[in-house]
Parts: sequence; structure tokens; C-alpha cells
Amino acid sequence: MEKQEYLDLYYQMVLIRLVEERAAQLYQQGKIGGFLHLYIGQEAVSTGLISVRKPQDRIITAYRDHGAALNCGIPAKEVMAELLGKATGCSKGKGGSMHMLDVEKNFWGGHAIVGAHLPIAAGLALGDLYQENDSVTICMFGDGATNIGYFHEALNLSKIWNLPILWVCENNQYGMGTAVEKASAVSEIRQKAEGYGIPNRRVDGMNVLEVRKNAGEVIDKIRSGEGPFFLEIITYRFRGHSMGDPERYRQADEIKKWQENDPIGILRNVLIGEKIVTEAELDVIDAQVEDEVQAAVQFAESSPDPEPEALFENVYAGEYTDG
Amino acid sequence: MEKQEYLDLYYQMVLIRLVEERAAQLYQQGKIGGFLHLYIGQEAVSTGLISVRKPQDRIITAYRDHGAALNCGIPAKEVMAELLGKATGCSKGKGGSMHMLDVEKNFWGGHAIVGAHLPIAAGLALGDLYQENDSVTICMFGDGATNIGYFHEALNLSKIWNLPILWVCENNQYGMGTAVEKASAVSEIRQKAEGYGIPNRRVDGMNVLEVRKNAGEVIDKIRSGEGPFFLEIITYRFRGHSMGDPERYRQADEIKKWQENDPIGILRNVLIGEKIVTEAELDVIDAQVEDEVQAAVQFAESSPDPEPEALFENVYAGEYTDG
Amino acid sequence: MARITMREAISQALWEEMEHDPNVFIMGEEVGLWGGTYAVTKGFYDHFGAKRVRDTPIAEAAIIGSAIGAALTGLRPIAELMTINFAFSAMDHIVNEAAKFRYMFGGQFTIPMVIRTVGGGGRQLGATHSQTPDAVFAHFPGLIVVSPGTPEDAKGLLKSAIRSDDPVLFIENATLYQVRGEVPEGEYTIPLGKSKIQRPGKDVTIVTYSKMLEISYKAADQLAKSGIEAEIVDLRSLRPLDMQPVIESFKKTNRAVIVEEGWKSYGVGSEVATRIYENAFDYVDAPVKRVAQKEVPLPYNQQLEQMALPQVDDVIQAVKEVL
Amino acid sequence: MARITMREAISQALWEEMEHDPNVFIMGEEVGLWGGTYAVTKGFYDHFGAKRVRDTPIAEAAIIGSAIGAALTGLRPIAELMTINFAFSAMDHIVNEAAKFRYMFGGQFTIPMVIRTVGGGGRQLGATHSQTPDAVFAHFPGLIVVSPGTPEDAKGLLKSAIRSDDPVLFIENATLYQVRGEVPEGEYTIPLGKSKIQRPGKDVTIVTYSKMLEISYKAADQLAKSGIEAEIVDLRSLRPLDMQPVIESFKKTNRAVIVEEGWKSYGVGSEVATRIYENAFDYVDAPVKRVAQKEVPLPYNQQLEQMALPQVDDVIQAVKEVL
Ligand SMILES: Cc1ncc(C[n+]2csc(CCOP(=O)(O)OP(=O)(O)O)c2C)c(N)n1
Ligand SMILES: Cc1ncc(C[n+]2csc(CCOP(=O)(O)OP(=O)(O)O)c2C)c(N)n1
Ligand SMILES: [Mg+2]
Ligand SMILES: [Mg+2]
Repeated sequence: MEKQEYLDLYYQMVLIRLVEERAAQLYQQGKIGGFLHLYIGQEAVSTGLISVRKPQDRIITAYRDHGAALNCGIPAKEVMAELLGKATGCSKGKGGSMHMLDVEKNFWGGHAIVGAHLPIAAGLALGDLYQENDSVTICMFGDGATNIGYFHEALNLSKIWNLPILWVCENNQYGMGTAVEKASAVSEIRQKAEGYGIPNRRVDGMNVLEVRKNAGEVIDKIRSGEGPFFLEIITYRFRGHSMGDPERYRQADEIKKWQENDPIGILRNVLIGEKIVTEAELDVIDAQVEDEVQAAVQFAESSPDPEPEALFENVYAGEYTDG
Repeated sequence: MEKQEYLDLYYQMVLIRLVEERAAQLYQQGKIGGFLHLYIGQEAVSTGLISVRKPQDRIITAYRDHGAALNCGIPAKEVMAELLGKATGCSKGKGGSMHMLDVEKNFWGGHAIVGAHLPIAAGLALGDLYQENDSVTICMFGDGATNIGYFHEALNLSKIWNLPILWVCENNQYGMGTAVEKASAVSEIRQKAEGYGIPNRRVDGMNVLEVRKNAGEVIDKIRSGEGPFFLEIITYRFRGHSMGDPERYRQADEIKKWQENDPIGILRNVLIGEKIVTEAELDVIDAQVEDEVQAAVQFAESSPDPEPEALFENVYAGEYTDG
Repeated sequence: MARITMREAISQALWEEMEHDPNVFIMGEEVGLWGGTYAVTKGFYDHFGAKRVRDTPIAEAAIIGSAIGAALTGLRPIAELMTINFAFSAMDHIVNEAAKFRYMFGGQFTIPMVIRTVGGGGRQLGATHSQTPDAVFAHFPGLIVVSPGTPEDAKGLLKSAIRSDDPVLFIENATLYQVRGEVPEGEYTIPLGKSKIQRPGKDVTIVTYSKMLEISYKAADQLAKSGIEAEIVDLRSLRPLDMQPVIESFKKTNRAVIVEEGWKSYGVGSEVATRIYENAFDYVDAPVKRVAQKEVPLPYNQQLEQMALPQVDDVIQAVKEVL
Repeated sequence: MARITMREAISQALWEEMEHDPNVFIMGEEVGLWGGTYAVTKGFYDHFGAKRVRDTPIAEAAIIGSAIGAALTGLRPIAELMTINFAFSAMDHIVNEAAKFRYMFGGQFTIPMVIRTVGGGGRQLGATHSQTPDAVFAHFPGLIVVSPGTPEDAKGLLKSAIRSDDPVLFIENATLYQVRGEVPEGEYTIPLGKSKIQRPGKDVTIVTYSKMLEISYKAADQLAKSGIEAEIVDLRSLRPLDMQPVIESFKKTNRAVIVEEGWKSYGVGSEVATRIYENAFDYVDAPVKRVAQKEVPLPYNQQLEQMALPQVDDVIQAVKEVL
């Protein structure tokens, strides 16, 4: 890995962290509506994964999507504008926090029905298989999502059709307030892939370098035609499920223990410890991100709401009269 | 096993066979409408399973349900009457071939949406768990049904809640025209149970004694509180998926090979070979069944259609006015 | 009379029925440890225990399917779907199983279950999380669909729903939970399937239910200032649909506006309007007006979302048009 | 003009579009090797191969979900749901994803997919397999819902549906496949969302679609004998709903009967009736009549089933009542 690549991983993780922190503030100020699911604590997962994707590789995830959106290259200002529901947002203000998407960036959302995007991801991969290109689809989802039928149907399809897809379970230990063991017959989620004969690995999701290394290896396999692969990535969300989570289901010391494992801190320590970069260089990035996010918020706040006509736009691609 | 038990197994299998053969004729004569899915070839599965159930054990299956209905003790005449849509049918002529059910016999249907009865079966078992009785639910379904999401959700529930349920996959090699390997990521369906940590076995479904032995063992385990168990029972349907199947998906010699493995013939050979019964005794049963089915057809044909008022009966249990 | 919130009223109904009948239990996502996503079952888990307040995995089909099964064993499950938007993930079990079983199996059993869920928009949750598709469910014979608009009705109707032997879909509205209203002290129930005059008037009939009752009240208050007395009929249940109070009111006012939160086409308004014409044709002085959601998926942006939802002014305008 | 069956017409449309555009492909249960459950795709598998005529597992959510994904990659999938009764098992993907994606992601892409399916009763398939729930799907903005009644329309509309950039639910009727009609030679398409006068008349307007067009024709023929000339307007698509020909006809006849196969409440008739009153109030000489299915799950017994379904005599009687 080049030094610049390390710096970039660091930059992206810090960027996600700060966007999320600012988003939390804006939510508290009533400037963001709806549900807001923060990615804080899980930054290493999407950052590591997406760092090895090629431009033709498709990314798709659930509603906890700001991290992946940023990693895919959607500018922070467009993410922020979407959070504020502005016309300049990546989904033109119509999607909000849970429904970000950018075709140009090959980022396919942002999906709020738990597990429903897995069959869709299989379809993206089917499209690429049909068109005989070398794209890989990377589909992320939570531990809770592995209990719904959509998961089952999609994993089965991917295997029988040998689809070029990487299934990534972000096991952050809880689906809302429900611990993995309470909701899932197997608590090592990786084991579910065995039921479909899909090769799999369990990876430490607090270490972005681990995520990156494993993702790189298995994406190469997939690209070479070996069919689907399943990664279970162990991580933790430092905040509540969404804003306003009473958090009755986990103890303060559990949260604290994980926070001591902060993925940004871990990377920082590695980079400085192994003398890849200096502390000062990282501080510069911190400051840049600060500015970038500041600018993003300003951009978002000063952006216009969608025009009223937007209400009726894009229900259909074609023109029809109903009356 | 008592001699009478052997004779009973034989009797039931022959009864199913003959009911199905007569049903096929009646269908061709236009006296049975809708879809008709014959159980011919698979008789050993439900016969073996249900032979060891206690009265408090609940049976539930898919639309290929005449066998299980008869095994549960629904008289042949009520099965036949249901096939003819008569008021005397077990579902009062409203269900037809795919929707037979008898609460008194603890037979819970007859379900035509593939896989949809699995969560319902889990609920039956949940009801028994809640009521702290010692019932076991035995839920049968096809190989094709293991690819739909309902399967996944139900198996997961059964494990996390330690439900008293026996999952029975009747693997007859095809879901309509689709071979198991083409539709399922794993062709040894038993393996799917591993993904839920559910103990499992693969059993020869052409030998009723094998089915009975295995079912007896695992139902005891379940009753003692060990939680769900999964049986994959290998079998074959000798006829088309339903009446009017073009059968383009399997070869005549494959069918022939399996037909040589006729479950009734196998049992007959064992019983005579091991001198448990004489050929003459079995012939007596054959003749009795012949009479019974003849009488059943007569009963059905001479039974009345439901009264016109039946059309509006039982939409609801309560009385409401809508208007 | 006590003045309590809708949330409290619903919570009381659940609590009282749980105390009253040990066969009543609650199951669903986050109903237990979390205390209910909308805090309706707060405190239940500690009081009634995990057996009677059962947290489930994210598996809507299994939630409804297993509730059906449990109901078949004689229990009275209250299955919660976190929002009605997720009911589509359990659609088959709601409309093909719960709604049809009693009828198609010849009335051999009852299905005493309640599906509690929450609908409605206006909270910037975006297209997938803001629907009011009540009419869709009301289309199916065999289901009862209730949707109350006041705390008093919510409590009395929910208690009846729990005691009913038919499957009831009980649709709450998230923006009503904080609304307060008078509720009788002590035990009471309200029969299912009865519309109610919530506000007497003589000049125009407003037919509505759920959240739109609030909007209609506000409109009526404003209209009253200009001397127009609107009579508000609250449907309270969509199936059975009790038109009698509507028709009686209409025969007096000769003018009607129907206000619903969902989309207009194939919605509640068209059914009610058609029945008004069918039953009171000679009393129609002006075409019945429908006020409903614009025909777009609800957007995230607040201004657009509010444009799409029916507002007080829309009701006032519609009333003025029919006068 | 050639006189061909509905089955042939649909088959031709599929074949021509498959030949015309390599991005068009078919997927679904038994569409390939079997040749389609209703033999509509007979011969396709041999000609186009397994890649373009893709057999799927029994996994409706995955069929629709993966078709959506494939459409997002620029392909034009035709996803077949064996019957509309199984569409409930894919409901979330139809109404929450296919119908909403374009809008909620700000119009960044199109979803050029067709869901072909078959509805209707009358074949003694029982409650779970005989539904006509078309209105339910037509309730959702973002979907196009088409249901043709003649071979000519079926072919021309299906070709347009395949070429359309919007998700189209194309509902066929199993009892129409054998019906013959004139179909133009050579290439033609018919625009989506246009109602059509199928039979001119002056005394009464019959509004109908799909199978009920046949019933309405028969009624019109009999009425003609007693000198009553019914004008039949075929909706052909339920969303968008083109009322113009209906209103024009109604302004001429001043009387209307709406004939649909599905349940009356919250059905197609109520929407059409309401719009007639909204748009032609001053032309109404008699209350608009609805002829529809009785409000019961369809029973298996043939006599009961026929009692529940709309018959020619029901239409004749309704016409006489409005005259
Ligand atoms: C089908 C469906 N059911 C329920 C919900 C409500 N819900 C939203 S997020 C969530 C928990 C998901 O947990 P997990 O998959 O582990 O993801 P995480 O939030 O931990 O990232 C639930 C139950 C939903 N959005 N969709
Ligand atoms: C949800 C659903 N999809 C499709 C069908 C149509 N269908 C009926 S039976 C069947 C095949 C089922 O195969 P399997 O589970 O192996 O049972 P078998 O017929 O072999 O006993 C299909 C596709 C259905 N009834 N329900
Ligand atoms: Mg999680
Ligand atoms: Mg099979």
C-alpha cells in the first residue's frame, strides 16, 4: 500500500465521523427530520471495503448509509444537503438519510426496508453476469437483516446462479435493541453462508486494514468468476440505533469497552506506530475534514428546497394522463 | 412392532394409493376440478411419520395433502367428498384438494401457498410451548419450498425459541419441473438445517419402516424438550406434479427406476419375506381397501353440494353488518 | 373521565386484556426489552415477562404466520408490525392465510388474533416508511380493519379486537400517539364495525377516520366560524364498513366530503362515495368530494411532504365546493 | 388480420421483443424447461437459451427483487409471477421498491421491467389461488397496472410494457388464454394507459376490463336483442386510469354499469364510479351500478364459486336497473 492510500483511508473515516457528528447536532436542532441512523463506530467497515472496489463495482447498503455514500465519493455537501432535504442533495431531497443514491458513483442506495435490498443486489449482479462484464456487487446489511426471508432467497440465488457478489454482514451485535443471539439461530452469522455452500470469513471490523485486506482478496476471487462470497464483519455502533434510542438493551461498560477500540484510533496508532505517517500529517487531515464538513453544512443550509413542481416529478419516466 | 401395526402401515399406504388412483380417474371425468396433486410414490413418508404421532401431535402439510389427511384418520369418504366439493367433505366442499383440514384429527391442512405454512407450523408449536403441554408439531413440505423466505424465517424462529417441531422436507427431487440442484444452493437439503444449528438426518423415504423408526426417535427427542429437528426424506412422485404436467423435465427411465422402488412393494416384500404376514393377509387388505374406496366414491358422488347459503357462511366468526 | 393520550389508551387496553386473559400475549419486533418502538408497551416486559411479551427477529412473515398458528391453538396473540409499511413483507400471511383460513376450511376454527400496526406520514420518513395503504387491506373479505381516531375509541376498539374471534388489523397513527382525549374510567369496550358521529352538524357531512379526524375537526372549527356546521362521521373501521351513520347524516346534509390520509385512487374515499350514491342517490345535491394524499410516493423534504398530505385548508376548500 | 388465441398473442409479443432487443429476458418459475405453466413461453427455452429464459427457484421476493436490480443495470427483465396470488409473497418488492425507487432517489434512473402474472377465478382453485386483487396494486403511484381483455390488446400492450421505462404489472387471466380474436399482422404497439371503446352503443355504458369484457360482450349481445345498445369501454389499464372515453360515453348514455371480477369493496368499480360522478355529475340519470365478486374468499365448490363470480345475468340485470 502507498502512503497516500493510508492517508485516504484515514481521511475517509474521519470524514464519516465528522459528518455523522454534525448530522446528530443538526438533527437535535430540528434541521434534519425523519430517522437518522449514525455510522459512528462502524467507519472501518465501509471504508475498508470500498477502498478496494473498482469503479465498475456496485455498492449497495441499508439505511445506515452515510458512510458508504461518502466512501463512494458522493461529496459531503451532497450528503449533508440530502439530510436537510435540499434540492442539491444526492437524491434531490426526496430520499433523506435512509435513501441516498448516486448512479454516477455506482452507489445504489440507501434502503430502508430491512433485507429488501439483498434480492435487488442479486439482480445488480445478475445484470452484470448477463452483460458479461467484470463488475462485482458489494452488498452490505446488518446482523438483524439475516433473519428475514429476503436474505435467504437472495443468498440462494447468488449461489445457484454463481453471481459476482460479495455479501457483507456488518455484525454490530444488535438489530435495534435485539442482541444477535436472541434473534438469530446461529450467533456466528458466517455460519449461515454454509447453508448455501457460500465460502465465508469472519473479519475484525474495527481494523480498516483487516477489512481492506480481506475484501481485496475475496473481491479478486469473485471477479475471477468464483461466485459469491460472504464476509461477516464484526463491529459495533457507538451510538443508539437511531436518534432517540432509549438504549435499555446494552450496558454502559459494554459500549465503553468497544469505544476504546475506536476504528479511527486504531488506524491512527498503526500509522504512527509503524511510522507510515506523522501525527502532524494526520492532524492536517483532521483540520481539512473539519473545513470540508463545515463547508458542507453551509452548502446544505444555504441550498434551496426542491421546487414545488418536484412533488410530481419522477413518479414515472413516461408521460401518462390519469383522470 | 406388533403385527397389527405392520398391517396398519400397509393398509394406509394402499388406501392412499387407491384413493389417489380413483381421484385421477374422477379428475379425468371432470368430477374433480381445480388442481390435483397426487401423492402416489410418496406414501411411505406421511404414513411412516404419522404412524408414530400421538393424538396431541399436530400435523400440517402442503397442497399434496391427501396422504397426510388419510393418515391422520380423516375417513376416505370425507377426503373423496372434499375432492368432489361436497358439503360432506372435510372442509365442507370449500377447500378442495389443496385445502383439506380436520381439527378433530389434529390435522391442520392442506396449504397451497408454497412454504407459507411453515411459519404457521412454528406458531402451532409456539402455542403448545406457551401452554406447556407435550404436543409436537410435524410440518411437511417439499424440496422446492426450502428456497422461499418463509422457510428461513420459520426455521430460525423454531431454533431461537426451542419450539417442539419436526421439520420434514419431502425431497421428491423436483419442485414442479425444477430439479433440486437447479433451484437450491445445496442439493443435500439437510445441510440447510445446519445454517440454523438444527440437528438433522437424511432418511430413505421409500421404506416406511425407516421413516417410522427415524421419526419415532426424533419425535421423542423433541417431546423431551430438545427443540426442533429436521428430517430430509428422500422420495419420488411417480406421477406428474399435478394433472396435466407435460413432464418435459424428467426421463422415462428415471421414473421407471424409482417405480421399481415402489414403497408399497418394498413393505410387502419385507412383510412377506420376514414372514410377518402372509401374502393372503395382505390381499385381504387390498380387497378391503378396494371396497372402502369404492364406498367412498359412492358416498362422495351421492353427497349434496353445499347449500347456497354456505357461500356467505364462515367469512367471519362474529356477526357484523357491512353496508 | 380521564384525559389521557392515545398512547396511554392503547397501552391500557393491552395491559387490561393481558391481565384479564392469560391466553393473550404480545409478539413483535422490540415490543419487549425496548418497550415498543413507540413506547406503547413500555413496562410490559418487566411485568408480564418474556413469555407474554415476546421479542421477535426481523421476520414479518414469521411474526404473522406464527401468530396465526398460535391463534389456531386457542391463544389470542397480538402480533405487532412495527409499521404498516412492513406489513407488505407479511402480506401473504395477512391476506392469503389469516383472512381466508376460517372460510376455506369450512369454519372449523376461529382465528382470534390482532395485528397491531402504525401507519401514516408527516414525519419525513420518506416513501417506504410513510404509507397509509389501509384500503388495500380492507379489500380482503375475512379481515377486519380498524383504525381509531380518538383515545376513547382506540381503547374500546382494541379491547374488542383482542376479544374478537376474527383476525383484526388494528392500524394506529404515529402522529396521534401524543393526542389527548377523554376516556371513560373503568372497563368498557366498543363494538367493531360501527361508524360514529364525532361532531354533530347539519350543513355538510365529513366522512373520515384516524389522523384525518383531527384535521377534519380543525376544519370544522374554522367552518363553524363562518356559520357552517359540519357533521363528522368517523368510520373507525374500514371493513366491515358501516355506512348507516354516513347515510343518515348525508340524508340530512345532502353534501359530503371524504377525508383520508392515503392515496385517492382506489382508496377509502372512492368506496365511501360510491356507497353514498348507491344508498342516497336522491339526496345528492352536489358531487361528493374526496380529499386525499397526492398520487406520489411521499417525499422526504418537509415542504413537499406536507404538500402531498391532506391539510385543513384542503378540507375547508372541499366543503366550500360542495356547499 | 389473423385470428389467434390470447396465449398466442402474448407469446408473440414476448418472442418479438426478445428478438428485437437482446436486453430483454424472461425470468420466473417454470418459464424455461417446462415452457411456462400456462404454456405461454413454450419453445422459448430451446430458442433463446437458459440465459434469456431463466428458471428461478420458488422465491417470489427474489424474482421481483432481482428483476429490479437487473433493470437498474439497464436490462429489460420480464419477471413472471406464476399467479397474482403469489404476488403477495413479493408485495414489498412490488410496492415499496419497484414503485418508489425512481421517485425517491430523485429520478436518477429508470426501472424498465415488466411483471407478468395471471389472475382470476372460475377454475375451482380455491380461495388462495383464485383472486383478482388488481385494485390493490393499482393503488400505488409509481406502478403501471395493465390488464388486457383481447388478444389484440394483449399483444400490443405487452410490447409497449416491455419497451416502457416504468415498472409495469401486466395481469393476464387464465380463463382467457384460449379465447380467440383478430390480431393485426406485423409489428404494432398500443400505448399504455388508454381506455378503449370495444363496442359502440348509445343506451348505457358498461365499463370493464380483462375477463369481464367477455362477460360484458355476452350481456351486450343479449341486451341488443331487446333493443338496448350498450357501449363497452375497456379500461385496459387501471393505473394510469384513463377516464376520458368513459366520461365521453357516459355523457352520451347517462347510465353506467361497472363490471369487474374482483371484490366490490375498495375495488375498481368504486374508483370508476366516483370519477364518473366527479366528472359528469350533471349527466347522471341513475346511480352507477357495480357488478363484482361477492365478498367472500372464493370457494372450491363449483356452484358456490360461480355464485360468487359476476355472471352475464348480473350484468344484464344491472343494466336494466340503471335504465
Ligand atoms: C422489514 C422491516 N422490518 C422492520 C424494520 C424496522 N427496523 C429498521 S432498522 C431495524 C434493525 C436492523 O438491524 P440490523 O440489520 O442489525 O442493522 P443495524 O441497524 O444494526 O445497522 C429494524 C427492526 C424495517 N425497516 N424493515
Ligand atoms: C408462493 C408460491 N409460489 C408458487 C406456487 C406454485 N407452485 C405450486 S406447487 C409448486 C412446486 C413446489 O415444489 P415442492 O415444494 O418440491 O413440492 P412438491 O410439489 O414436489 O411436493 C409451485 C411452484 C405456489 N403455490 N406458491
Ligand atoms: Mg445490527
Ligand atoms: Mg418437490
